[in-house]
Amino acid sequence: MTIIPAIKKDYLINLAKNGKREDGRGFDDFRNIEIETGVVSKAEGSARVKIGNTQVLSGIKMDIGEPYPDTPETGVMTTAAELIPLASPDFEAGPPREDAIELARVVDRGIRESQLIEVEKLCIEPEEKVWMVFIDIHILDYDGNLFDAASLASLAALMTTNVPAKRFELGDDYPLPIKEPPISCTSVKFDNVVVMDPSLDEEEIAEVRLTVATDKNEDIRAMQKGLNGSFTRDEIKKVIKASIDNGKKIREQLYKSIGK
Amino acid sequence: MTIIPAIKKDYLINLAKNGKREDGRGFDDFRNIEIETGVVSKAEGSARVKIGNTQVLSGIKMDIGEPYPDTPETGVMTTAAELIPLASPDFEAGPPREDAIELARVVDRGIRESQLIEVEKLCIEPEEKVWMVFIDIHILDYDGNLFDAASLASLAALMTTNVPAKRFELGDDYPLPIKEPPISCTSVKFDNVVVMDPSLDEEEIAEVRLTVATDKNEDIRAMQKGLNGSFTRDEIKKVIKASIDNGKKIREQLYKSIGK
Amino acid sequence: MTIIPAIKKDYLINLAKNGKREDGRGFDDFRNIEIETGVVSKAEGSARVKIGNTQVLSGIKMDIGEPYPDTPETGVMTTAAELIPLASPDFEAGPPREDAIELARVVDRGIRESQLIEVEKLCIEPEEKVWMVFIDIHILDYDGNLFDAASLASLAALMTTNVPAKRFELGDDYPLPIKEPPISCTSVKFDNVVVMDPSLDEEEIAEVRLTVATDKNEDIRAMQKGLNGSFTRDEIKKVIKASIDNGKKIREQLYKSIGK
Amino acid sequence: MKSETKLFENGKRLDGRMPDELRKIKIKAGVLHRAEGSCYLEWGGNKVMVAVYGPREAIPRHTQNPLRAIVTARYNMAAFSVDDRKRPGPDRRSREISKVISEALENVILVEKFPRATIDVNIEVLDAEAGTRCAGLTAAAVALVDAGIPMKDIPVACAAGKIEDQIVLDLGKDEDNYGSADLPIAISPRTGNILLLQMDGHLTQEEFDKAFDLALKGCYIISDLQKQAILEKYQTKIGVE
Amino acid sequence: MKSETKLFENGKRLDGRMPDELRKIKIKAGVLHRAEGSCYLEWGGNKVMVAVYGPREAIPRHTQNPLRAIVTARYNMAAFSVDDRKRPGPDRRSREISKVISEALENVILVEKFPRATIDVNIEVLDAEAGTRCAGLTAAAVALVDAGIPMKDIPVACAAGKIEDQIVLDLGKDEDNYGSADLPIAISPRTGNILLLQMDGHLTQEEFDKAFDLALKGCYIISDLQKQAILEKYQTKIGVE
Amino acid sequence: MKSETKLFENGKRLDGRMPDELRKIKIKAGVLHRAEGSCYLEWGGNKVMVAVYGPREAIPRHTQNPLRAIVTARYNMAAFSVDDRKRPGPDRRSREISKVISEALENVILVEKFPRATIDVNIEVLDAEAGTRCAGLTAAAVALVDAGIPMKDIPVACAAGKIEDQIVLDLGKDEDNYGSADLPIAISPRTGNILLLQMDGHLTQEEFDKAFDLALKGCYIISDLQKQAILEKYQTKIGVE
Repeated sequence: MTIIPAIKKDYLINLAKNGKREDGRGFDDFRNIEIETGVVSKAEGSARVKIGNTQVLSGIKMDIGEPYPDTPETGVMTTAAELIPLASPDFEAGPPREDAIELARVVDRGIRESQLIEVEKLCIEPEEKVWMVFIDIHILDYDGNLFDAASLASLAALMTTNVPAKRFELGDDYPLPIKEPPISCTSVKFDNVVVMDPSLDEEEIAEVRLTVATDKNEDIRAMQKGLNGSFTRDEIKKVIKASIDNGKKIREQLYKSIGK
Repeated sequence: MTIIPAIKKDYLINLAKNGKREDGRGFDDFRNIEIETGVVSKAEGSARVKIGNTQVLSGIKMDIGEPYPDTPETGVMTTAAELIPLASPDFEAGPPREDAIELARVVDRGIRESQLIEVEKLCIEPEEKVWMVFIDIHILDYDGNLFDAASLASLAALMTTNVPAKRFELGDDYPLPIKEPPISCTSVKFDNVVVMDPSLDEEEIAEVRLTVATDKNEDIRAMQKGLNGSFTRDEIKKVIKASIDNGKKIREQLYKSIGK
Repeated sequence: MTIIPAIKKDYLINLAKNGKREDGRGFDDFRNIEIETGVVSKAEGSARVKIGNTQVLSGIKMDIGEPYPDTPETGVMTTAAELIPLASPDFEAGPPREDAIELARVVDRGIRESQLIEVEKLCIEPEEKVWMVFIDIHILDYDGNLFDAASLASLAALMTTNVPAKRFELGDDYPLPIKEPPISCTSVKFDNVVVMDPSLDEEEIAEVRLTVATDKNEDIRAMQKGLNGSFTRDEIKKVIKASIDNGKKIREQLYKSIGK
Repeated sequence: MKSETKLFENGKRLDGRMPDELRKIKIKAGVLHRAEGSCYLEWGGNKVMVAVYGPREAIPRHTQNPLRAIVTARYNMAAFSVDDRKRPGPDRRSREISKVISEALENVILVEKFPRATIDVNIEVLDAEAGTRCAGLTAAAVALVDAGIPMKDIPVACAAGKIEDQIVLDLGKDEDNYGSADLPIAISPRTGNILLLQMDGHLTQEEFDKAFDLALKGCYIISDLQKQAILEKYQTKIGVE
Repeated sequence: MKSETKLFENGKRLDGRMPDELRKIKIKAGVLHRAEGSCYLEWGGNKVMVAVYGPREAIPRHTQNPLRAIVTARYNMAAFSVDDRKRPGPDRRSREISKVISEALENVILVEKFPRATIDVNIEVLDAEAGTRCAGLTAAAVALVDAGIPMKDIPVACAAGKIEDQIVLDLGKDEDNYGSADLPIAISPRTGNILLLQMDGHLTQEEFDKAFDLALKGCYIISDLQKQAILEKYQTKIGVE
Repeated sequence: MKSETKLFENGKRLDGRMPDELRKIKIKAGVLHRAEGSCYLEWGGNKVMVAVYGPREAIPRHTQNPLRAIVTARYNMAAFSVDDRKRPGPDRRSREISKVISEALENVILVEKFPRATIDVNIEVLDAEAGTRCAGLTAAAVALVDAGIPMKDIPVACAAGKIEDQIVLDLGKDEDNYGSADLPIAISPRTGNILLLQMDGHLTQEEFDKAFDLALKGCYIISDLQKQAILEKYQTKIGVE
C-alpha cells in the first residue's frame, strides 16, 4: 500500500495518546454508514455500501448448475472480490492478489459458515440441478476497512435478492431464503491503541487487525486476525465487546435499509 | 513496434508530398497480391496470401461440438490470430497481445457479421451437435497491412473448405456453405496523406488507420478505425470509395484463385 | 542452476583425471539407495527414494474418469513433477519450468512406453468409465540425479498401489496391475569423463547427460540425451552397458524393498 | 443481427423513442474520493463509473515513452452487469474496447506535457445495456476533465444503427440484438474530427452517410450534457449551486 | 459444519481421545540436506515437511524492503495428500494460509537485522488430516530455529473447537467435518501474545473463552515438543546422544 | 505403440518405401523477408517453416549470459497442423522439444562470439506427420546458415524405428502410431558426434545398433540436401542460377 509519511504517523499516534482520532471519532466508533440496495438492475440482488468515503458494491447473480457430488441436494455459492484499479491508486489490474483473496475468503466464510443462505432450499433436482449464487464484490472507493464494507454490502445484496425462477421457467421469482446475518466489525491496533473501523490512514500505520462477526444473540460467528503484529488476550476481549456493540447498531440500520 | 529513424520518416513524407510512395505505388494502389489455397493437408481448408512481402497463412479446422444455448440450431465459429515471433523481430512468444486480439476480432467480425458462413446450415442435431469452424491465422512474414492479408487468407481458406463429414461418419464431405465475401481494405494516414495498403514503413509512421470491408454491391459491411490519430469526415468518404474500388479487383482475383 | 566456483570445477576434473570422484565412488557406481514405500496414507501408493542426499517422494492417486475417445477401453495415466522450492535454493514457486517438464515427460514416457501399467485392465465401462492414475512427483531434497530418483520412486509407488475400488463401490481393492519395470540410469560427461549417477556438483559441471532405461532382459526401453554437449557413438555404447549393470542391482533392491 | 422481432410500432421504437431520439442520459462528475477525477454516468440501462489516476510515473520503466505520456484506458464489465454472469477479468472483447478507447482519448490529451508518465482511465460497467463503449468513453472524458488533465477538447461518443431498414439513433438492447447495423463513433466536438469509428452489419453508402449524420447529431447533444456535468461539479465546489 | 455423526462415545472422542487431549505429535529437526533449516512433523494423520532458505537477497529487487527482511511462507499441499487428488499449484485457500502464517512468523523473526533480504519458509503438506495450518506453522518455527534465524521466540500453533456442544482440543478429521466451530491460534509462548487467530462456526462468548483457554494449553504442550526436537538435533550434532 | 495394423506388404512399407528409404524431402533456404535467416522444409507430409533472428541483445537482462549467446529454439505447432485442432500456445510436448532442439543447436553455434546475446530460432510446424522434431531441427540448421550465424557444423537429424520387428528408416505416420520403437537422433556430420538422442519403445541392444546405424545413414543423406539448399540460395543471390 501507499507509504504514509512518518510525520503523519506521529500525528495520528499523538492524537491517539490524547484519546482522539483524525476525524473526531471515539476509538470504538464507526464512521457514517450508508446502505443502498437495488442499484444494479441486471443483478438478482445488489447493494452499495459507504462507510465514510469507502464505497463497495456487491452484486448477486444466480444461475443453475450441478451440485457438488458430496452435497447433492444443496445449492452452491462462490464469492469473488476484485480490488479494481478504479478504487485506489495502489490497486493494479490483473489476477487477484493476496489481499483480495483474503477479503473474498473472509466474506465467503462469514456467509458460508454462518449458513446465512439456506442452501438446502436451493435444490431443484437432487444430483442434477441446484441454484448457484455468485457474490461479486466490487470496491469502488478505498478509504479503509474493506472487510466490513464488503461484508455489509454482500449481506444487503443477498437479503434483497430474488431467485430468478421465471427466467429459467421454474415458476415465479421468490426471495432468496436467508437467515439472521452476522455483522462483521474490524479493529486495528497501532502503538498500543485499538480503534474500530480504521480509516485508510489508520490502516497504513496499523500493526495488527482483527475482524469479529457476531450475531443478534451476541454469539461469535467468525474471526480473522491479520497483519504481523500481535494482540494480548485482553485486547481481544475488548475487541469482541466493541464488535458486539457496533454490530447491534449496524444490524438495525441494515434491516431498516432493506425495509424490514 | 520498431522505431523508424526520423530520417526515414522525413523521406517518406517528402515522397508523399510529391505524390509518391517508397515502392512506386500510387496512393490508392495495393501491392501485388498472391493467393494460394490448399497449402496445408491436415486442415479442412487453408490459404496462403502474400501482399507484397507480407505473408499470412490461414487454416480451417472443423469439429463437432455443442451449440450455444441461445442459438441451438446454428454452427459455431471462432477466430484466433497469433503474431508468432517467426514473422517479425518485434513479435514475442506468449499470450496474444492487444494487436493480435484486435486483428482476430476484426477478421472474426468481418466474417461473422457479414454472415459469410451459413452457420444455420451447420446444425447436425439441434441443441446437441453442430459443426464448429476454427479459423486460425498464422502470420508468417510481417511487412505491413496484416488486417487485409489475414482477412483475405481466411476468406480463401473458408471458400475452399470441405466439411469433413466422412471423418465423423456423417456421409460424404461437402463444401462449407458460404455466401458472398466482403473484401477488407485498409488505409493509413500520415502527415495529411492517406495511402491504401500500407507497407511496414508506412505503418510505422501512420497516425491513424481505417479498415473498410465492402461487398460486391458496394455496400459497407464492416469498418474499424485504429491508432490515436483522427480522420475528417471527408477523408473517410474517400477511403470508402478507394476501398470499394480495390475491393472489386481483389474480389475478382480471389474468385479466380479458388477456381470460380 | 547455481554457479560452481571455477576452483571446485578444477578440483573435480583433477580428481577425475586420477580416476576418482569427490565422494570416493567409481565412475560407474551409484550412491547408496534407500527405498521406502507406503509413506503417505492418503495416497493409493507412495514411495520415498533417497539416492545419496537426493530425496524424492512419488504419490499415486486414482480416480474414475472418461477414457480418451481413441482408446475407449484403456485407463488413463498422467505424470506431473514439481521442483518445489523446498528442495533447493534454486527452485522457484510457479508454473513448471523446462527442467520440471522434461523430468515429468521422461518419467512419464518411461512408464507409458514400457507399458508398465496394464492400462487395458483399467477399464470399468468401455467409452464411459476407466481408472485414471495420477503420478505426482515431489522433489524433497535435490543433490543431483533427479531423473533416476523420480523414476525409481514412481516405480516403487506404482508397484505398491492399491486400486481403491471399495471407495467407489466397485468391490474390493486390488493391486494395480503392473508388468516388469525398466530401470532408469543416468550418466553425465565432463572433460571427457563419463560418470554414472551424478551428484549435484557433477551435474553443475556436466556438458551432456544420458538417461537409459533397461529391462530385465537387458533390452533398451527408453533413452534421453540432455544438455548442449555431445556424445561419441562409443561413449553411448559404454553408457548403455553401465546402465544395464546398474539397472540389474537396482531392480533387485526395488523388488526387495516392496517385499517381492 | 437478425430482424425477427418487431422493433417499431406506430413509428415509435420499442421503448417509445422516436428514430432520432437518445435514451435518457445522466452524468455526474467528481463522485469518488480516492480518484483524481471521476464520473458516474447512466445512459438508458447502462451504468458506468470512471476513475482517472495520473499523470504519474509509468511502471515498469520499460513501458515509459520518453517523449510523452501513455494513456491506458481499462474497460471492465462487472460480473453482475449482464444477464448471464460474466467471469471476472479481461476477455478479448474488453481488451479491444480498451484499445480503441485508449487511442481515442490519447488524441485529445496533451500527452507531450508528461513524458514518461501514464494516465490511467478505469472504466467500470456496473449495469450493461447496448452501447457501453460509447457510454464508457463519454464518461471517461468527463473524468479526465475532473482530474484536471489538460486536453485539446472533450471527446464524446454516440452510435447510430439500422433496424428494420430504418436508420435510428442510439440502439437500445433489443435493437442491438435484432438490428442489422451498428455504427459507434467518437468525435472531438470542436473540430468534428473522428476519434473512434467501428461498424458492424450492412449499410449502403447512403445509409452509412445518414447513420453517420445521426450519430454526429447525438454526439453534439451529449457533449452539452458533459459540459453541464462539469459545470455543476465546479459550481458545487465554489459553492454557487 | 453439521452435527449428524455421533462424535462422542462414553465421554471419549471417535479416536479414543479425551476432550482435552492432543493427537500424537512427532517432530524432527534438520532432516534435509540442501535446506538451511528443516523440520519433519507428524501430527495425527498430518505429515508436514518444512525447509527454510535465507536470509538471502530478495529478487526481483522491487520486492525488497530497505529496512527489514520479508518473510515468505509458502504453504502447499501435495497433490496426493488428500482423498481426491488436488490440482498442483496454489489455490485461494493455500494462498490465504500462506499469508496468515507469513504474518505470524514475521512477528517473532528479527527482520530488522536483514534489510533487503528474504527468508523463505516452504511448507509442504504430504499427508493431510484436519489442522494442517497449525501443523505447518509449528513445523516452520522449528525449521527456522534449525536454520539459525534469530527470533524473539519460537511460535507455536494449536486449535480448539466445538463438537456436539462440547469444547474439545485439536479437532481430528471427522470432528472438523461435523463439528460446529474451529478456532486455530498461534502464540508467542514467552509472552502469550496472539500471532494467529481465526474462527469459523458458532461460539457463545463463554464457549469462545473456554476454547481459547484449551487451545492455549495445547500450544504450551506442543511448545515443549518443539524445544525437545531442537535439543535432539543439537545433541546429535555435538555427539551427546 | 502397438502392432495391430499390417505395416509391410511384399517387403515394402505402407507408402511403398523400402525399409532403408527416406520420405521425400524438399528444402528451400531464404524464403522469408523479415527474418534474418529462414528455411522452408517439406519432409513427407511434414511442412515446416523456420525463421532465425539474432544475435541480438537478450531481454530481459537477467536472461543474459555474460560469456556467451543463449540459443532459444521455439518449436510450435499450428492449430491446423494436426487432425484434431490443437489449442494454440506451448504445451508440455512442444516445450520439451524446444529444449532438446535448443541444446542440440547450441552445441554447434559459436556462442562465445556473442556474449549477452540471444539467437532466436522459431520453428513453425504447418503440417504435421511423424518426425516433426527431426524436420524442425534440420530446417533450423539451414535457417541458421542463411542468417549467417557462425557455426562449427550444420547439424542434421533423422530417426529410425522398429515396425513389425524390422528396423526401418524414418517412420511415417501409421508406422509411428503402430510401430514398436522410435529413435530420433541429431548429429554434427563432420565429427559424427551425437547432439540429440531420444528413444521410446523396445529395442534389443542389437536392434539399437542397427537402428542407430540406419538413422546415421539418413542423417548423411539429408545433410547433402541441406548443403544443396544453401548453395541454391547462394547461387540465386549472386545470380548464377
